[in-house]
Amino acid sequence: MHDPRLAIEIAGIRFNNPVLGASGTFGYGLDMAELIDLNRLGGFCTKGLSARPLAGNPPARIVETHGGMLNAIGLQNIGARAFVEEKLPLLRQYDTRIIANVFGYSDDDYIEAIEILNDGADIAAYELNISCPNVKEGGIVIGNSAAAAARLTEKARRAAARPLIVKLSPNVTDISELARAIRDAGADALSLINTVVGMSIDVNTRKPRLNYGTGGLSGPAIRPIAVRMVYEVARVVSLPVIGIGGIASAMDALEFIIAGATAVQIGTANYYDPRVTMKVIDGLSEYCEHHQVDSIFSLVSSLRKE
Amino acid sequence: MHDPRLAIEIAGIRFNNPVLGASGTFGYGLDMAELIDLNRLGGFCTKGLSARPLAGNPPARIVETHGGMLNAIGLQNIGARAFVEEKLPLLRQYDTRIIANVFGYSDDDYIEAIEILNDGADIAAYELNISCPNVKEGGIVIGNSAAAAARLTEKARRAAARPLIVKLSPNVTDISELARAIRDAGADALSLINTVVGMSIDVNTRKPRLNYGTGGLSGPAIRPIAVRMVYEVARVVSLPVIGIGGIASAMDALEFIIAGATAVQIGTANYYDPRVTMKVIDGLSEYCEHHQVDSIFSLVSSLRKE
Amino acid sequence: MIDTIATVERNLEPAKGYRLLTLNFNEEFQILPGQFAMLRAHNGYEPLLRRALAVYKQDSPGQLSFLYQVLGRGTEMLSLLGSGAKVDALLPLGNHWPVEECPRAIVVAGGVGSASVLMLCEQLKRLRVDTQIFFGAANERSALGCGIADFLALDLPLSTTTDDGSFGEHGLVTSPLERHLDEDTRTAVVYTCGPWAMMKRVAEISRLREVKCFASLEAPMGCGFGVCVGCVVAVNTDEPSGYGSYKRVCTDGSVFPADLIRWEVAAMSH
Amino acid sequence: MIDTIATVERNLEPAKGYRLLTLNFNEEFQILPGQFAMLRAHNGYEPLLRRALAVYKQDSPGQLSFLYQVLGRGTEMLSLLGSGAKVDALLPLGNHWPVEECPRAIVVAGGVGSASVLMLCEQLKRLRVDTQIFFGAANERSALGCGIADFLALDLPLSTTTDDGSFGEHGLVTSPLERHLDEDTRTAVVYTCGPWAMMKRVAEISRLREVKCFASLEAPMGCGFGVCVGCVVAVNTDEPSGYGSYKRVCTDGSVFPADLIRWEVAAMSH
Ligand SMILES: Cc1cc2nc3c(=O)[nH]c(=O)nc-3n(C[C@H](O)[C@H](O)[C@H](O)COP(=O)(O)OP(=O)(O)OC[C@H]3O[C@@H](n4cnc5c(N)ncnc54)[C@H](O)[C@@H]3O)c2cc1C
Ligand SMILES: Cc1cc2nc3c(=O)[nH]c(=O)nc-3n(C[C@H](O)[C@H](O)[C@H](O)COP(=O)(O)OP(=O)(O)OC[C@H]3O[C@@H](n4cnc5c(N)ncnc54)[C@H](O)[C@@H]3O)c2cc1C
Ligand SMILES: Cc1cc2nc3c(=O)[nH]c(=O)nc-3n(C[C@H](O)[C@H](O)[C@H](O)COP(=O)(O)O)c2cc1C
Ligand SMILES: Cc1cc2nc3c(=O)[nH]c(=O)nc-3n(C[C@H](O)[C@H](O)[C@H](O)COP(=O)(O)O)c2cc1C
Ligand code: FES
Ligand code: FES
Repeated sequence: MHDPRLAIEIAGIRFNNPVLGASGTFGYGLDMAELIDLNRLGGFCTKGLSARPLAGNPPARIVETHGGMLNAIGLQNIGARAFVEEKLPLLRQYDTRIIANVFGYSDDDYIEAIEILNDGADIAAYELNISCPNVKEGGIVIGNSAAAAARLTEKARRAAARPLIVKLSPNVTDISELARAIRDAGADALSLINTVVGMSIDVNTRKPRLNYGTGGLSGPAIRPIAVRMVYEVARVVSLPVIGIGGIASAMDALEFIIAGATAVQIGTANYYDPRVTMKVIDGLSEYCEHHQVDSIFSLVSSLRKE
Repeated sequence: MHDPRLAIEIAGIRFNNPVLGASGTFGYGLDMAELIDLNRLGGFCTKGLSARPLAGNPPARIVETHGGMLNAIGLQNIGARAFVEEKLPLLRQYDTRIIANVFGYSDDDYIEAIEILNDGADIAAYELNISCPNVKEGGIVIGNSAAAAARLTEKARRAAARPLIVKLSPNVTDISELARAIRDAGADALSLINTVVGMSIDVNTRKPRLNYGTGGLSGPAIRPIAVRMVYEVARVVSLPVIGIGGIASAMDALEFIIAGATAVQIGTANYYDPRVTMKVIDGLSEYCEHHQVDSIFSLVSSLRKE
Repeated sequence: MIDTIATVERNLEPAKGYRLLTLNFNEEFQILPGQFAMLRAHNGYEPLLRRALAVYKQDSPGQLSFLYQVLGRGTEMLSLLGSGAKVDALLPLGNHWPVEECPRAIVVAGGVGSASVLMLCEQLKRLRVDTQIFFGAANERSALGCGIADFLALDLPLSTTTDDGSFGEHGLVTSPLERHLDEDTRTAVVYTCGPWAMMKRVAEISRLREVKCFASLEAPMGCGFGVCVGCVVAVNTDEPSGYGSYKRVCTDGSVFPADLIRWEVAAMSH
Repeated sequence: MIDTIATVERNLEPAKGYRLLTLNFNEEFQILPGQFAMLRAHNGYEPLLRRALAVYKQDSPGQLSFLYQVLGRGTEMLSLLGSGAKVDALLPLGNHWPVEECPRAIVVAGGVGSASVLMLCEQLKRLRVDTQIFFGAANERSALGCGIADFLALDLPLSTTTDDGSFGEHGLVTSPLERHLDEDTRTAVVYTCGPWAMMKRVAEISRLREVKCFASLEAPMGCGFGVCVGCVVAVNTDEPSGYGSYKRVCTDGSVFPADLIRWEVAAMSH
């Protein structure tokens, strides 16, 4: 059932293929089970989980733009405890890697969430969301400062019973500087990019289209930015990198892999093409076939330059 | 012929309307004269002019992406001297504001270009391009560092015989910090944003689609990023702001104006809709009519929040 | 819920600015009144997101019709589809109108909200529930576009208003509703779908008279199947372990008891 | 050069993967052989940029036809246009094939490069210039798609090759060209349009035999009218006060003397 050429490993975790669902676009995984075969999926990241449930922002929370969308969900989630108790038991039946995306307003919040999640069985790794632009406290500041990000990474690394993936913000001058600091602080892998901060205004009401004001831009519009950042980071940091941003096809995924990503996450495309992850897996197999690639791993960081 | 409601002023320069052609997308103005009535245009920025002519980068220089395009032209230009001697005399017949966009690899290069341009008559202002991502030397570094940008601004302000607009890079963590430093250094106005650094890879050849490797992302894809940055800058800096990024209609332009821009520049849309500037001017008049706006200036920074 | 590719049978324009899109499916469906689909031109590039449209009619197990108003980029894109064109369709989505314990039904449709209640009216008729319909539109063209002919053909008590008086009674649809509820005080359930302001007013009118009311809400949708949490509406409950004090229109609704909704908050989104 | 909105008369598929698009204009044009237009679906969202297509035929002063291969997003979008659809068109663009001092003409068309030379052949015939055509395509289908029927109808000396031998001579179009130049050494001018590698080879064949050669180049275009400087090709001249050592295909070309082109550098773009 799995194409062996697509198997990859990140921080000691084996994935049947490099195609993961991105946090915030895959619910808690279960919601997708009716639409795709979760057993075929490399893995997925849960919606950002915090120590306590969060209600999120008032609507409007999303607005479409050209080639993408802005969101300001505000991390509405059921909380780490409810995830462990209510969702994990149901997820166990699927053969896929579950990555718990973790969020907090302060370092302590993050650690608390991680400690709760440590109790849950069958979580493969944590993904530290230090880069969510849609909450007023902590998040954005931590993600944009190398020092703050390193400090949190260090604490989280100590608290985490599982490999730690740190998710980078694209809203920075030098993403490789951030990546280096987070690597030095002990992260096991990096994922990037989170959404790019944007804004859209209804010119008739003269109000922001999102109740929160600004939001995070995702979708194909940001893909070139994401590919560039993955390339920059993979060049200077030897940690495994997971590429994210506007992926909607196998060709898109391959751009990231060639640029330096060992795996990819698909976000917004799940909304408008719910079976996109399956299509990308099939497309990667076809590419391997066509280009006589024995292992997708051999394509990672294979950009030719001359 | 001009709608008086659309007249605005920036740094003492009166524009018949707030619609300008963006640098690098309007040639030296003359190339557009066959397609639009330059006399109706608020103004335009020339292609980046350097002290000496530049050959630019080898092709491929442009590639289209979803909602936008990447370019790595490498500032091919005829040089400030040729502009003054060959283009300005021909431009004089048009009643529009000419802004000379200035570029250099070092502070000295910039100053030299400005000094040459000081000789030219009928240039309304300079726009300092400290943010071009497509040249290996200077540019990008200056634009991403508040200290370097302030230092160059100060020197350029001293050298410039005309108002100085500084064009900001979006590839930074905190654009308002940059804006403040540049204001303090004496800039008369700010324009933003320049292109966002991106990359696109041909997965069959495994080479970057642009010969240069990375390029600058422009077009509707980046509009939400640009609107957000204009809003952030206009909130903290009282200098006039010129909004740029993915504008393709009057509604798009109004987002920038409401967010805080006194004028706008239209770039990429000129390529696929060469008469877009004229359409935007007409659309702004219609909006004023419909919303009973006496002066477009009253809409600047008019975002409603509650 | 399945994700499939449908084929356009026809895409008629009953009145300018309104369309009736009929799709053929390879699958057979059992659609409950009030359910909707997420639609998008197959292989289209822009806009990205599918658009939510209520199932207006089920012509046969494999043929469904959608009535929609052409507003922005998404519905414009749908309006360009000709016979034979392919459409990405995710359906059936959402809960449905609860008719289980309905002694007497009052259906209030405003504008293209009518699209969500035609099947409800058909069902009520089938169930022989005493039903009164109030149908409001901006003007005659809009009434035609919103399917007034189909509602008339139901042969149920129907009262029509238009904002400009060009068809039926002059005024808002809430006026005859109020009169009706004041005159006929038998226990009833109000079902409403239409513009936010209208539904808010219908909810209030019902609340003041202690009449149970259900509303089918709209919200800009990212996914339509519960994963983006983008389509929420503020509700009166506070469930820390559930979806907080916001509920998803797509999967927790689109039909909600009107008294669950915090009509003042949610209004922000419109 | 004008920017206008044209109407699709028809959009035929002469062979799978190839289209012949005929547009009606409100304006009348005088198109010179080799000139092109930038086209895009009117009011389309994606892709953004117009696509460059050579004018294949001028059916009448207000009707032009374009022959194109469906490759990617842009040409795919054009292929979807039906009769009556609107197209944003900017034209005429570029210089043209120089035929002024041509004692004897050799036209070498490769693939859909044929689209750029049909009008040239018509012109040469009108001017009664001794003309030999070499027409190369991948296979029979491609030859049909690239308009072999129209070239045959010209009734000029024509030699056809296909890569797979399914039509005409088996092999590359440069083989009969080389043979011909070796056999007939009268002064001639070579005009070529086709894939980069082919034109490079044609240029070399001509250079070795001191035969003047002109090539119509392609490059991904941003604007088509000279302002983006995106479509450049590396040239042998160094003009510090002009457009450097790169020339714009759209306005300095698309037809260039082959010996001006740095074939090795520009190849990077393909
Ligand atoms: C469950 C559900 C069922 C629906 N059924 C129907 C139906 O049967 N017929 C019909 O005509 N419409 C229906 N709608 C509304 C329809 O989805 C919107 O009109 C459509 O998404 C607008 O898309 P657009 O691209 O044309 O407009 P946009 O360009 O996206 O927006 C145009 C205007 O419509 C507003 N808008 C956008 N999306 C929505 C939305 N989902 N709800 C409310 N306002 C929105 C925008 O704020 C803007 O003012 C339904 C919505 C939902 C949630
Ligand atoms: C002056 C000129 C005249 C032309 N005339 C014709 C014509 O008459 N008939 C015809 O079929 N084609 C012609 N072309 C080529 C045509 O413009 C491209 O095939 C078209 O732009 C491809 O667009 P797309 O969106 O379908 O493909 P894309 O998705 O943009 O690209 C598909 C493939 O084509 C390559 N490509 C894209 N644009 C160009 C380009 N402009 N030139 C070369 N390769 C490109 C890409 O690198 C990619 O490999 C002409 C090009 C120029 C510059
Ligand atoms: C509606 C929405 C909600 C998101 N929520 C989260 C989240 O909770 N945690 C997180 O790390 N990223 C979140 N993201 C970011 C995505 O995981 C992803 O990094 C981003 O959307 C870019 O990928 P895409 O372009 O494929 O969507 C969210 C994105 C969207 C669109
Ligand atoms: C091909 C191209 C060339 C450009 N050249 C310049 C330049 O020389 N100087 C400059 O300041 N900006 C240059 N820009 C940036 C534009 O002026 C503008 O800031 C940017 O494209 C965003 O606006 P848009 O989305 O409307 O294109 C260039 C942009 C493009 C697409
Ligand atoms: S539309 Fe995504 S959760 Fe409702
Ligand atoms: S395509 Fe823009 S300069 Fe040639």
